[in-house]
Amino acid sequence: MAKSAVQHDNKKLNVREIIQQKKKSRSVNNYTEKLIPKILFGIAAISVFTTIGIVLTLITETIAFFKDVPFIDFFTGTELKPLGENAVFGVLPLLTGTIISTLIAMLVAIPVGLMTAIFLSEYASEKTRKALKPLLEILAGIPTIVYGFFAFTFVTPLLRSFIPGLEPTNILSPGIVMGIMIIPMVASLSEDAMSSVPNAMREGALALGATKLEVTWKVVVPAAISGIIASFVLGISRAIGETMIVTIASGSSKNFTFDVTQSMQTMTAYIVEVTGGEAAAGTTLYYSLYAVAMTLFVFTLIMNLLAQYISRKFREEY
Amino acid sequence: MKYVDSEQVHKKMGSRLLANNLAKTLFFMATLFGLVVLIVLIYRVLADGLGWINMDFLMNRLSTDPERAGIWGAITGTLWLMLVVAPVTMILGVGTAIYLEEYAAKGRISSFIKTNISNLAGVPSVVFGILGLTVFARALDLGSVVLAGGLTMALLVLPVVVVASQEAIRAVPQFLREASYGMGATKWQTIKNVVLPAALPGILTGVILALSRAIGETAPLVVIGIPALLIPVPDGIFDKFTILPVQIYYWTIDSALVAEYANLAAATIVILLIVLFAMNSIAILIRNKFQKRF
Amino acid sequence: GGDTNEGASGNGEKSEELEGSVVIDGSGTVYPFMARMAENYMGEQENVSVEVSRSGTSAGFKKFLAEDGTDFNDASRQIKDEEKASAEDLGIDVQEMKVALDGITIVINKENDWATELTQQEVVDIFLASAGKKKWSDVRPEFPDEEIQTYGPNENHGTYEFMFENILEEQDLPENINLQQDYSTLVDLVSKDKNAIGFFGYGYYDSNKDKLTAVKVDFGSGPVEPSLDTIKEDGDYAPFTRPVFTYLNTNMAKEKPQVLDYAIYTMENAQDVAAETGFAPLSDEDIQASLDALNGLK
Amino acid sequence: MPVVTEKANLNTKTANLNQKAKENKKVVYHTKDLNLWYGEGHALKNINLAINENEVTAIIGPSGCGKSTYIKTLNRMVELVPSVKISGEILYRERNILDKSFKVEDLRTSVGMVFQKPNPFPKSIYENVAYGPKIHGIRDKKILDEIVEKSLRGAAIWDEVKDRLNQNAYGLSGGQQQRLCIARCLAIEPDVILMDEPTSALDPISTLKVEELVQELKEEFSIIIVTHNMQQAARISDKTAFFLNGEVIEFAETDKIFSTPSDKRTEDYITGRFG
Amino acid sequence: MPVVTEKANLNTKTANLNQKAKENKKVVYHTKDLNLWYGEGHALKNINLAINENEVTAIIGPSGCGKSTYIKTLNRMVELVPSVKISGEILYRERNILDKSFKVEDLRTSVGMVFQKPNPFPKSIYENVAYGPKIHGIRDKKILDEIVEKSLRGAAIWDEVKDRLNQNAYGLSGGQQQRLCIARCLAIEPDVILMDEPTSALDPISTLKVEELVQELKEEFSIIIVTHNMQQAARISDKTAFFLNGEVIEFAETDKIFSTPSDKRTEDYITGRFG
Ligand SMILES: Nc1ncnc2c1ncn2[C@@H]1O[C@H](COP(=O)(O)OP(=O)(O)OP(=O)(O)O)[C@@H](O)[C@H]1O
Ligand SMILES: Nc1ncnc2c1ncn2[C@@H]1O[C@H](COP(=O)(O)OP(=O)(O)OP(=O)(O)O)[C@@H](O)[C@H]1O
Ligand SMILES: [Mg+2]
Ligand SMILES: [Mg+2]
Ligand SMILES: O=P([O-])([O-])[O-]
Repeated sequence: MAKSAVQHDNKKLNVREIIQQKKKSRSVNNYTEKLIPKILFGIAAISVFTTIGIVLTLITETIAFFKDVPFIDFFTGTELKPLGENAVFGVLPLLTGTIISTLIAMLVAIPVGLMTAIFLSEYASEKTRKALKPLLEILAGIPTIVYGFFAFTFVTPLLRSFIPGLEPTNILSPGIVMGIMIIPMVASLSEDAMSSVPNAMREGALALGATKLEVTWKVVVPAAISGIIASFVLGISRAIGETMIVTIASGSSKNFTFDVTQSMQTMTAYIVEVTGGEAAAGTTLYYSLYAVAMTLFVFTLIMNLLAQYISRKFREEY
Repeated sequence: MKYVDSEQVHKKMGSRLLANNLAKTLFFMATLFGLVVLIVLIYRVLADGLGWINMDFLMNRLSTDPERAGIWGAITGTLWLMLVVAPVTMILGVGTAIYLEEYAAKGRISSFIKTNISNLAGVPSVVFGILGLTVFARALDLGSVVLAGGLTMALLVLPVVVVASQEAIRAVPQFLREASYGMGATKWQTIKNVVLPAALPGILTGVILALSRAIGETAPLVVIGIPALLIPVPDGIFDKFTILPVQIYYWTIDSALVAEYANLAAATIVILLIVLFAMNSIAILIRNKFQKRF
Repeated sequence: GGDTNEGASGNGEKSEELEGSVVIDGSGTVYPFMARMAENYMGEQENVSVEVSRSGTSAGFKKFLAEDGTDFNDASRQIKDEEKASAEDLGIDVQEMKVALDGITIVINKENDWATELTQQEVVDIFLASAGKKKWSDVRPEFPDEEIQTYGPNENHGTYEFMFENILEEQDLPENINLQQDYSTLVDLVSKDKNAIGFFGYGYYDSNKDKLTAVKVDFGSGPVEPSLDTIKEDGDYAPFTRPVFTYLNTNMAKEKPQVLDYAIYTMENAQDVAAETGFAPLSDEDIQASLDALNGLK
Repeated sequence: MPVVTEKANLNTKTANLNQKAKENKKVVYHTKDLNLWYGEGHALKNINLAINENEVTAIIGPSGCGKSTYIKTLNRMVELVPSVKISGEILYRERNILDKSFKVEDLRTSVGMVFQKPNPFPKSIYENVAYGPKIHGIRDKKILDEIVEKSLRGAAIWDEVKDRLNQNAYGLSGGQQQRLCIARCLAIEPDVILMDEPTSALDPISTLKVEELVQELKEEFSIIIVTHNMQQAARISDKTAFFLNGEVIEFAETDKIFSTPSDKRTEDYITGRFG
Repeated sequence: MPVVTEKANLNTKTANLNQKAKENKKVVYHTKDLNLWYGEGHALKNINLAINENEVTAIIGPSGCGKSTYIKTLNRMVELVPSVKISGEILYRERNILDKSFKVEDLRTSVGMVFQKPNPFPKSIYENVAYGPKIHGIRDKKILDEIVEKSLRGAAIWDEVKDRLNQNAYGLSGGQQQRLCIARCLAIEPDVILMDEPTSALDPISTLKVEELVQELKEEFSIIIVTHNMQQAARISDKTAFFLNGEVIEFAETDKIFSTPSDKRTEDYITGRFG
């Protein structure tokens, strides 16, 4: 009786048997099954190797650099003259350039980005939000070289027409344009943070007779503050690493100054300048690339870790 | 005793509501600010560049003479670059995502890899350029050819693909996996035949977004080294090349010498933006088309 | 001038189809000349890829004098002894090819209507730290009481060295001189800064006459305007005149026929292209001397 | 007496009951022919209710009958839903709050609200209570201190939190959080307090405390409370309104509703035959 | 006969029943002292069951009693939950499937499974059915065609889909999808079919079709079916096991369970007194 299935199969085709046969000839299959995870692990490891690779490359060459130029001189030197016979390597001009351009960018991106986020999250109707957000995303997707072109051919001449002392290349214009570029990032991350504040909290405040502004400013923003700050920190990290806008629009003078109407060089622009010109291996100039890149890497790494830490540590507990 | 004097509250309410309305206007203007810049930027680029776009501009090789200069070399270079970036990020990105989502025990190693990937996403692109210069162009002695640029760019956009693929794989419902296992399928068979096909739209969206990021990047390739004048059109991955953003870069800085170069740069920007817009539209189409599958 | 070389290619080997690459780096001054040359050449030799970069004479020599270095290095000054020595160490045979004549041109902003004529000494003083000419009025009392902003190419460039060594006689440049990598940036900066004064090769002035004014320099016998006529070897602008070169790695020329072919092509067409790109052409004898040397490499 | 003249306006079947209810007390809320739609959905239908001062009015009815909608209409919180359309009149202290010229912020300052789920702000206990007075312009630290203490005492939670006023409100238990929300509401000294199922998220002991509190508060405030717990309505309210499908089926003294309801549906609901 | 020697091993209260059940038929699954934990949660407690060939065995019990867990243990799908720990033995055709050396893929090839919610792959109908044979190495298009037709006929859905085999399975109705899943399962000609509430997501007519199908399939296969629908168990099964809190309370002929249950709890459950 129990044989009925088998009998029936014998008439036409017996899949069970075919499968059994195939199984025997398929030790290959087992092999793949064991091999695949290893291959995939290897692939995943590449991402790790990349980071390690970056760090190791930077570190070894940076060490070579510090054999030529004392550590202290590099980080306290206000003079940077990388070319010629009497080269001097002080990174402070680049640091101030980077920090000032970042500051200008954040002075634009933080208020405008935050206000945009508030408008989208608290004031705009669903329809308006749906229409505006993709437009902001376009702004975020424009290549930085285009912003560089815009800064150089439009914003700088515009600014010069009402800031008389503004030099043809200056840190102000690329700083502002960088800020514009970062607005969408700050806006969308902050908006995410504010949207995740539960409505119950808004209702609680509204029921006390608070105006929308008071609800936003005293309840929603404080509740979303960690997400908002994380968006600022990521924006800062982005500004520090931004290259083409400053390369094109800020010139390459290595002045140690705090005057935003002047040309300054950032760490990123220095790297582009030096690799674009001479970078013959083995020279101090060549190693200086790595020292600067390392400094840049450490800066942005700290910012990224900080952002991760803030959003993890201060995750809202409502 | 009454602390809250409703008369007072009522009186002040007017100014509080005014403040609210002012703030609302201000917030709205801030939102418009970004959009106004977008419009100005696009208008400027179109005004400067549109008149320069024609068949010759697209199909001509580079020239120092603005009247004859074209971007065929940069277009071809961009395509070759993508031909390297696409498969490399696909394999690395999707492979990593599969490993993390399907194989890795949720322990130290996987969280270490994850942290790494999110940090990789924050490394400035110019630093990737240095890596590419040191490792691919110099140590592997490839020179500043398509392959070296492509590998550099692939690593740069890797996190985008990994994260998108992870999300896509995670979104594949468990019941599909169970159905496959229930048939006696092995893990890899299940992944290959069920999980990946179902996650494909999400993965593709991620890949397209990564490519559109790669298409717009300038700094790493400038660092690797692209000659200011390169007329030949690349024929393969071992040729020197230039790409649209780098061409824009050179024309922008050289516009001080030859004013028309600014127009060429703007025209190239128009082409680049069209390409990016098309890619993003495709990504959105894919996302919408396959969104509600399960 | 694509057709002119038909006559010049008397050697008869031109018709041969070549392929491969020619890699050129070096002088930014020579770049416009070399870029045009390369473009013309590729009009004839479709399959040869000529790439031209412009990292500056000195920077270029570092890339030229290296293993697997560049084929040519353009130079706005003559090769230095150290560079020759390093070539010898590496076993690189270098062939000097003088390609044209250039004049260091002192440029000022279009709005600058006072310093259009300066004596050679005044020019030197402006660019000399020890002279302490910080304001225009320090140069001449009737000039405006405003700070001079000096500009020039950076140390990667032959032009910097020519200025520093030949014109300033190796004395210090002022602290605040604004040194740039790209000539385009220099042109832009000077064209936008009323108090600017800068220097670079004549070609960059020539193609930007609408944006810049060239200072007429008085070398003792009245102000001389730099022009293709005056920057000849024995012309009136001679003190600021200099030859420009390209240096050929002859090992490469022997290995790669397209490199030698390109070298010969360059010399054959140097006079035409020079005129088009803002250089004074060489004499026929100079050209022939180089051609003879190149033909000897075959 | 104005009450007498007003009677003439009432033309629903609840008119008689409203009339009785007003014999001793002033009317604080008077809803007239109120209709409300969420888009196409007709959520409130011809509501006519007169609610008295210094009483606890309970609103009961099965889920989805419109209880929350009604109570949220009383402080116009319902307008946060974009698709809402309203017709009719709601007189609060004889002024129509649905009038365009009526400022919702003023209304909400006089009419406090306590929600189903405790929703303290993620701030300190002190800041939670001081929030209302502060936004209404009270800056003086001493006055604020006094208000905070008085409100917390009023909400019967002072003793439990007086030593940790600066700690985050999220450290409190659910029941404490709910009483904190009541304190927050008391701090702006409202005239009416609306409560939407204030005890549904609480354990029995916390519920008891809140119920006792409601009893005390009615000495000073008028309270309208939504509850799905009929025992609760019976225990604490003076009047009860029974809602069904967006209509008021019956509105009367609580004793009467629970002993001799005049509508069959009310009886069915109270005896648990549906809902 | 091996059956006789095996009897001696059985030492639970279900022993007698198992014994009777085996008088005519071979045992296909023999669970011995099975215990299963999800982390700390003891989900299956000392399960002893012997399940016969060519019968329909129903598993009933209130929600959370461990029905799904048990059935998923039979093809070791339960191991997809990382925290699972198992002790005891499950003999399938006299081999212990919990043994390390036993390949789950082999087991699952012989033991098909149909899930609560229809879960076709987002592929064509044809590809859904051909999936199993393909992964087991059958590439020949003609054989595949035959298998697909045979399986779809076996699942009583051939006539409904034969004209649109290349259309996506998501275009089918829920009931059709579930029969497609059964066809997919039949395509690899399993020995046993496990079904976890296969009709709970279906309308009554589709349910009826699936129930009829189960009756037909038992001629060829052994079927274990989890159901929370007692009428269903009564209608289609030969034996029924009643689970409660991870234990087997009673296991017997379906007729007996539903007419004269020997355990009070079984009776209470069947008469609807709890669950
Ligand atoms: N935001 C909304 N949009 C559309 N319809 C809504 C909305 N809120 C409530 N409704 C509908 O209005 C009707 C009344 O809802 P309401 O929340 O007032 O009921 P309720 O009596 O409070 O019920 P419960 O006891 O469940 O809280 C319901 O049919 C509900 O579906
Ligand atoms: N993945 C899991 N992790 C932890 N515990 C689980 C898991 N799955 C099930 N359980 C627990 O194991 C017990 C048995 O669950 P199981 O799903 O087997 O019940 P069931 O009888 O199928 O119930 P239902 O009729 O609701 O499907 C339950 O207490 C359940 O909470
Ligand atoms: Mg409600
Ligand atoms: Mg179950
Ligand atoms: O660029 P240079 O000609 O000055 O070397």
